[in-house]
Amino acid sequence: GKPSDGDGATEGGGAKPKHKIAYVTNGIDPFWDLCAAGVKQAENELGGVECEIHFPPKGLADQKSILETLLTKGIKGIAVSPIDADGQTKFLNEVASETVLITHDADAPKSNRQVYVGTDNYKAGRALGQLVKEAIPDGGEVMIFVGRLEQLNARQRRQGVIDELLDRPHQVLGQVKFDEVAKVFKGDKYTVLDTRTDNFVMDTAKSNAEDAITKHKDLACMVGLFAYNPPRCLAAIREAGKLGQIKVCGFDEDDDLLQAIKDGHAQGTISQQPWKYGYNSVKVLKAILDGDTSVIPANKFIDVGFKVVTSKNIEAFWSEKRKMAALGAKKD
Amino acid sequence: MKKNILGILGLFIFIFIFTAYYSEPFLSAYNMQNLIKWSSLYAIMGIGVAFVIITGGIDLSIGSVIGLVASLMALAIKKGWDPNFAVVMLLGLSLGIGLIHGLLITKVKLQPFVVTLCGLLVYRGISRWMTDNQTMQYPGTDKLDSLFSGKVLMGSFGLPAPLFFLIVVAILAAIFLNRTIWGRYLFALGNNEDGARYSGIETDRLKIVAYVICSFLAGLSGLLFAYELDSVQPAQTGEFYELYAIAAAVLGGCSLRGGQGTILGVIIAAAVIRLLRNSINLLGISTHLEYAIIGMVILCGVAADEIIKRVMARRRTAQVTTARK
Amino acid sequence: MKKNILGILGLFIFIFIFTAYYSEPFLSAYNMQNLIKWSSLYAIMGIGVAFVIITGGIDLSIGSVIGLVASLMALAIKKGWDPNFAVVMLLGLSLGIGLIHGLLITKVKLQPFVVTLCGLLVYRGISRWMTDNQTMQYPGTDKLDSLFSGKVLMGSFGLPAPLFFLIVVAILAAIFLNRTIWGRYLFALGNNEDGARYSGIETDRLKIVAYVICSFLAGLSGLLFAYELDSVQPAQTGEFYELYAIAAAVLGGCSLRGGQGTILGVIIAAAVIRLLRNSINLLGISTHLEYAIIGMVILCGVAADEIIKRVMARRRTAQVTTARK
Amino acid sequence: MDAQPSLLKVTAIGKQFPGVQALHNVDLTLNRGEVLSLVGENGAGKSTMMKILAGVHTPDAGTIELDGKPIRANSVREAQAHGIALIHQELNLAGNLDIAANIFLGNEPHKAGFIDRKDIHAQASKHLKRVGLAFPTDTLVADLTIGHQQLVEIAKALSVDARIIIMDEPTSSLAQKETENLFKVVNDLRSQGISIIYISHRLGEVIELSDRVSVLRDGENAGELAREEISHDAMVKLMVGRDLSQFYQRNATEPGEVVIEANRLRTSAHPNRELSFSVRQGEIVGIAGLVGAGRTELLQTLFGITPAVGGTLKLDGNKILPRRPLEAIIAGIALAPEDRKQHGLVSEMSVRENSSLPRLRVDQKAGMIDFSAETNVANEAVEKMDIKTPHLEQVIQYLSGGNQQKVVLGKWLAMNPRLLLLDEPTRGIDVGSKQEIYKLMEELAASGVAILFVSSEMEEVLGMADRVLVMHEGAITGELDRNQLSEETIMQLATDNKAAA
Ligand SMILES: Nc1ncnc2c1ncn2[C@@H]1O[C@H](COP(=O)(O)OP(=O)(O)OP(=O)(O)O)[C@@H](O)[C@H]1O
Ligand SMILES: Nc1ncnc2c1ncn2[C@@H]1O[C@H](COP(=O)(O)OP(=O)(O)OP(=O)(O)O)[C@@H](O)[C@H]1O
Ligand SMILES: [Mg+2]
Ligand SMILES: [Mg+2]
Repeated sequence: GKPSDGDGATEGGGAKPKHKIAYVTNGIDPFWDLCAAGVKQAENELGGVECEIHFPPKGLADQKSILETLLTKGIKGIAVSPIDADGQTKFLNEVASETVLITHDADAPKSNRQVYVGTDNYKAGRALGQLVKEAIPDGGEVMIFVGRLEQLNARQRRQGVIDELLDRPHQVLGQVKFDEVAKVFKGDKYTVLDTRTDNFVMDTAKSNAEDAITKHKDLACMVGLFAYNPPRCLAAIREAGKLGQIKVCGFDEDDDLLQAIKDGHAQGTISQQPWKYGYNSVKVLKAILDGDTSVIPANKFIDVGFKVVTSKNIEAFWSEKRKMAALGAKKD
Repeated sequence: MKKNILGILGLFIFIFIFTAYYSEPFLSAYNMQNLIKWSSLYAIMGIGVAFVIITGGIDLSIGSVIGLVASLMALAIKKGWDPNFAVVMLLGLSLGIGLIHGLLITKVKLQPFVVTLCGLLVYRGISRWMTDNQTMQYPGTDKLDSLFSGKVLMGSFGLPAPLFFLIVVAILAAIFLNRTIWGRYLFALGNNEDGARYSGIETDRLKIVAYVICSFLAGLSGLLFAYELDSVQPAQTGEFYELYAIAAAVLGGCSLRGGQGTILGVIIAAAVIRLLRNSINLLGISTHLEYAIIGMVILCGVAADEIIKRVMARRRTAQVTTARK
Repeated sequence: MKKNILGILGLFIFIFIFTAYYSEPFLSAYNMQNLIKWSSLYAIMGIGVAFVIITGGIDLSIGSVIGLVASLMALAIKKGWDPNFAVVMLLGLSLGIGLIHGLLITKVKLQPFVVTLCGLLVYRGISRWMTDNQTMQYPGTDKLDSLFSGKVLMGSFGLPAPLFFLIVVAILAAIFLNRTIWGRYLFALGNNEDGARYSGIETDRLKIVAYVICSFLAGLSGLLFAYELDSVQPAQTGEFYELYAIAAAVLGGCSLRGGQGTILGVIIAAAVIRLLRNSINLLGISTHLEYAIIGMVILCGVAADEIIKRVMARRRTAQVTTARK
Repeated sequence: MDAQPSLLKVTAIGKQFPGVQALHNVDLTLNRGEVLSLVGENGAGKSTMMKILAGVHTPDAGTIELDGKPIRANSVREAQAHGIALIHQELNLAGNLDIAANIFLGNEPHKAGFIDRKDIHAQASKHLKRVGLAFPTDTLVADLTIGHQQLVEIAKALSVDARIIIMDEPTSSLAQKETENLFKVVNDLRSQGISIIYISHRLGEVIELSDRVSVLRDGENAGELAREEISHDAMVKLMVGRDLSQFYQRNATEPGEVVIEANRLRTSAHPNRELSFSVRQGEIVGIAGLVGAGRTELLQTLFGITPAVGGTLKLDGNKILPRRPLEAIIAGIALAPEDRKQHGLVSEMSVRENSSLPRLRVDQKAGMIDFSAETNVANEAVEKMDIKTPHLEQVIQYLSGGNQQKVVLGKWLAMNPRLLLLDEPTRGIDVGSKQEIYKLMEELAASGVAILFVSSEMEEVLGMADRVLVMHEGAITGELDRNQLSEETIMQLATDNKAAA
């Protein structure tokens, strides 16, 4: 049934029963553990909610059956990162009819989700492009590394980087036109050579970076779009003896990358501050369940923003991340 | 050839009752519908691979065939093909894949493991390449959607479409295996290929048939999964499914040495695997442990089965001894 | 036992020359170092599984063992264990895993495919659960880092550490297989287990040894990969590696029917697989096609090998007939 | 009798397998330098007893004494250490290894585990010479024919310095010449004081070799015969518990039309040899020859297992050249193969399923199995062939060899073949069953079936064939009518000694 506003309040005496909600990711990834930290933070700080966290191991089918089970359990609110928003719309509507549904990380704009907690990955990509420009102000060859390009956020980021480097006009999120993969984009100063995927296989991620260094003698900057990509690029550069010669710009907040930023081996990274996803998702869900719909903005998009991390703000950022990581690793 | 399915049935009943006892919503109509749906999907794959396993072979490419079919279906719709035509073509393609496997195994005499391992890599690669690794959907094909993933209401209980596919597949498969001469031939050749050949069985042809059936059912599963999930990730859809399918077949009583297996056993085993996942989620066990639990249950199931078989054999010996006295 | 490795060597040389011709930087020291490094890592896994395959078995759990060892190593460092002690313990754990596999296969008489498939699931689950699925690194263990992933300079050319591990492993393995009685027993039992047993060979014990060697080398690979990648994703590290290891073993001339295989062949085959990936990247072929190309090359390699073998056998028969006259 | 204790004394051995009590209270003694033959029907427990001595099986009850001291042979190695070597009934070589490696398998001369290769090859060639096998020691065993593999097995047993050598049907795949060679070896060993336990269903060999005969029946002792008591009839009586006529003699009838006619047929094993022959209705034609003469290959070619590479074949005047067994079967040809376990049966299927296998296709209803027809076929086979099985659902591997062979024959008789090919039809089969099979061949011939059979057993060829084709290295070197048949002529032709023939 539909969640009623006064669900717990009607029970007199004792502690108010907690809202049972769930936070569902799109897979298993360290990124999600930081999000989970935010979830726990919110649970502790806000009180009145109890959140279970699910990492679907292998794709869409697992995510779907997890959501089904949550409905079976009668969970009151769900925050999900849809793997394929378009394809899942129908099912998400089914979920939304049974419970309070919000999306995080990736949106399903056509569905009846109440709100989307996320970042503008295209904008983040452009910010990343900015970092590249700072890293190699005189221009040069740039290569992009990513796990899988089938993910919308990966493509948006990539497009942001390319558009920024080629000084193209800004595109609007949701209507971004994507460039072909197997193509070289030559701008005035910057050339975007290629995008290599590794399918989340770590050794492939590293050997892709190595082979790029081998192939392109004049490679000036390597851009890693998923958390594990920049450290692999750095390792390859280090082994090639080209530290500092080839710049690295990254996404997310892998410790190796942060160290490299601190040491001056990498230019910087774009952090989505994943814990904010977790924190905000729980906060919004709790508010809605408590009957407070004012948290939902008109455009149904809560932008948690992103942070550009460079050597300037690395210390502060890293200590925050450490704090959150410790929270995420804590077993209940 | 008669194989007791009591063990696996007992396991199913045990986990079922256990979960029902500890999780109140487990028995809700909604959950049962889902359980039936996923079990049916897994069972169809499992039945396919059971055919191959009965011949003493193996098929590791199932997951990639599922991914390929799901990807190409989306691609066909995107290119504006007639969806029904696409379905027919893709089922045809699955048959073709099975045929190629069968020919490589029987005529070039490559090992099934190798052929289908390469298939696993190749079909996945082709899916990614042809779709440019784009996630895709199945827009504007509502009829197919309700065919492959609709529900048939029985009162308030909605029977999921995959169940009906499973029923048809299972009945046909069981009849084929147990009532037709070809089924008998399959068991015979799985048991002793030379012996079967010397009895006038066209072993090569039958093996090819087994691989064709397996790939066909994988292709059918591909369509069912596609419409169940309404979306396909070319690099991911179907990944690992071959292992679940093989696990279901083995847990369901098929011997990888060939010559043994029942359809009912495979169906129950597929249901056990899905039931376990359902149970893990409902009981709130860490999802990180999911794999470990499934692995342990399969292992214990198979080990228990083996030990029971041995005890039974010993008991038979004891009977003989008594009879002699 | 003598197995021609000419086919796979030819394939290697062909791809090597082809890539060198079309990609100028291919022959650069940096690229060669990388190629050697990755090939060594894959070859060590491949050698491990070759032992098991020679006995007629299979090990699907390699990738998960790699993931487990890499995860636990990081965990141990995090918990402040002495890193060297941790290394010893983890290699011991790998031995233990192999022992369990071997015992389940020989004593409980479960099928290798089933045991190690369950292992694949269980160890992966344990990795995720014990580490709470955190990505982890290996801080403060520089000595181990240079041991497992350092370079030894030969002039300007840095020989990667895994190469030395490979050399040691390969020499020991080759001696074991070809010069010692136990190696001969492995081949014999892989071909005809009963026959070997009737000759007084303790087949069970030897099989266990094979699984122990395999898991041990997987564990060693786990450490090498861990330090090569400087980080571990418990859910992902090592995933799919068993398939590459098996592919290398099979392409290198091990028959899954048992009784056949050479260490050199496996090493070359592992190098072929890595060379292919290197080549795909350097020639700028879409990474989407990677799987498809690797799969096709393995398939063609194995098919060509089979056909050559058949032609040779026919020729040998002719010779035997002639010799008798 | 003897003051000295006998070399080996086995008392009250019992052994059961799932579903079978293989041995019950069996006693056995063996003296030094003695050849003890062990005879008994199929499934009497001979091999089981020997496997116990060789440490392959552990007995459930009983004691084994060697030199008067009780021993326990819990493993093959221990048995070998006691000086006991066993030549197994089934071939147990590793085909992927060469001859030398096989001879020394489990017994390699080694230093700290490292194999001494030179020594192995040098010694192996010595042992090969002894058994009369002239192959290089680095020949792969998989490349040898069954008969040659059998010789390697024998060489292997000789390679260990055994005091007791057990030979479990060593001649089942050997022809006359190899057999004679083996007898020389046996006599040699005996004169060196080595004791031998010899198992064979060829009673002629037993009479020729044995110092003493011990008989097993249904897993129990059935009696013993001293040297002077040994005779065909005496052994048979103890084995089967009743008298059997001396030896089956064929009553030839006038043959009818030509059923099969081969004209310059060439098989793939010997593509340079042309084979021409014919078999007529009601005729029983034997094929004799040494091991590897190409007899099996010929039958397999006729049956479509390995298609002919040239020449023509006519069945009832119609040209056929079967490329697959099914084609041969449809044409009316049936083959009871040499290797029963590997080719003749589906060992984990029941008597019913085995005996109906080829027939299913004929009785099918649109692909559906006609279960009642199937049961009829099986019942008929069991009745007609007098197959001893508790019920139709008995798994065939639990039947004795003779009964298994009867199922093989039964499944083909259900097909009413025009031409019946029998490859070593009585290989490893006891006298009782042999007689029945001979009788059956006779009946079939009388009903108009043409029979072509391969046999390495001279008595069988002489006793059963109306006409004999003798083969040598893939060619037919002679054709003998019944009145020309004699052991010498066959041997001359089989060794291609034209001058003498
Ligand atoms: N490993 C086994 N498992 C089960 N039953 C067995 C096994 N080995 C032998 N038997 C059974 O034990 C009985 C004795 O068999 P055994 O092989 O000793 O007979 P045998 O006298 O050697 O016969 P043959 O003349 O056919 O070789 C038979 O009924 C046989 O089916
Ligand atoms: N399995 C095999 N592998 C290789 N060559 C074989 C095989 N079987 C038969 N041959 C070849 O075919 C020739 C004829 O062998 P075949 O078995 O037909 O002889 P045979 O006279 O029936 O001997 P046997 O009495 O051993 O059955 C042999 O010389 C051998 O070269
Ligand atoms: Mg015997
Ligand atoms: Mg023969």
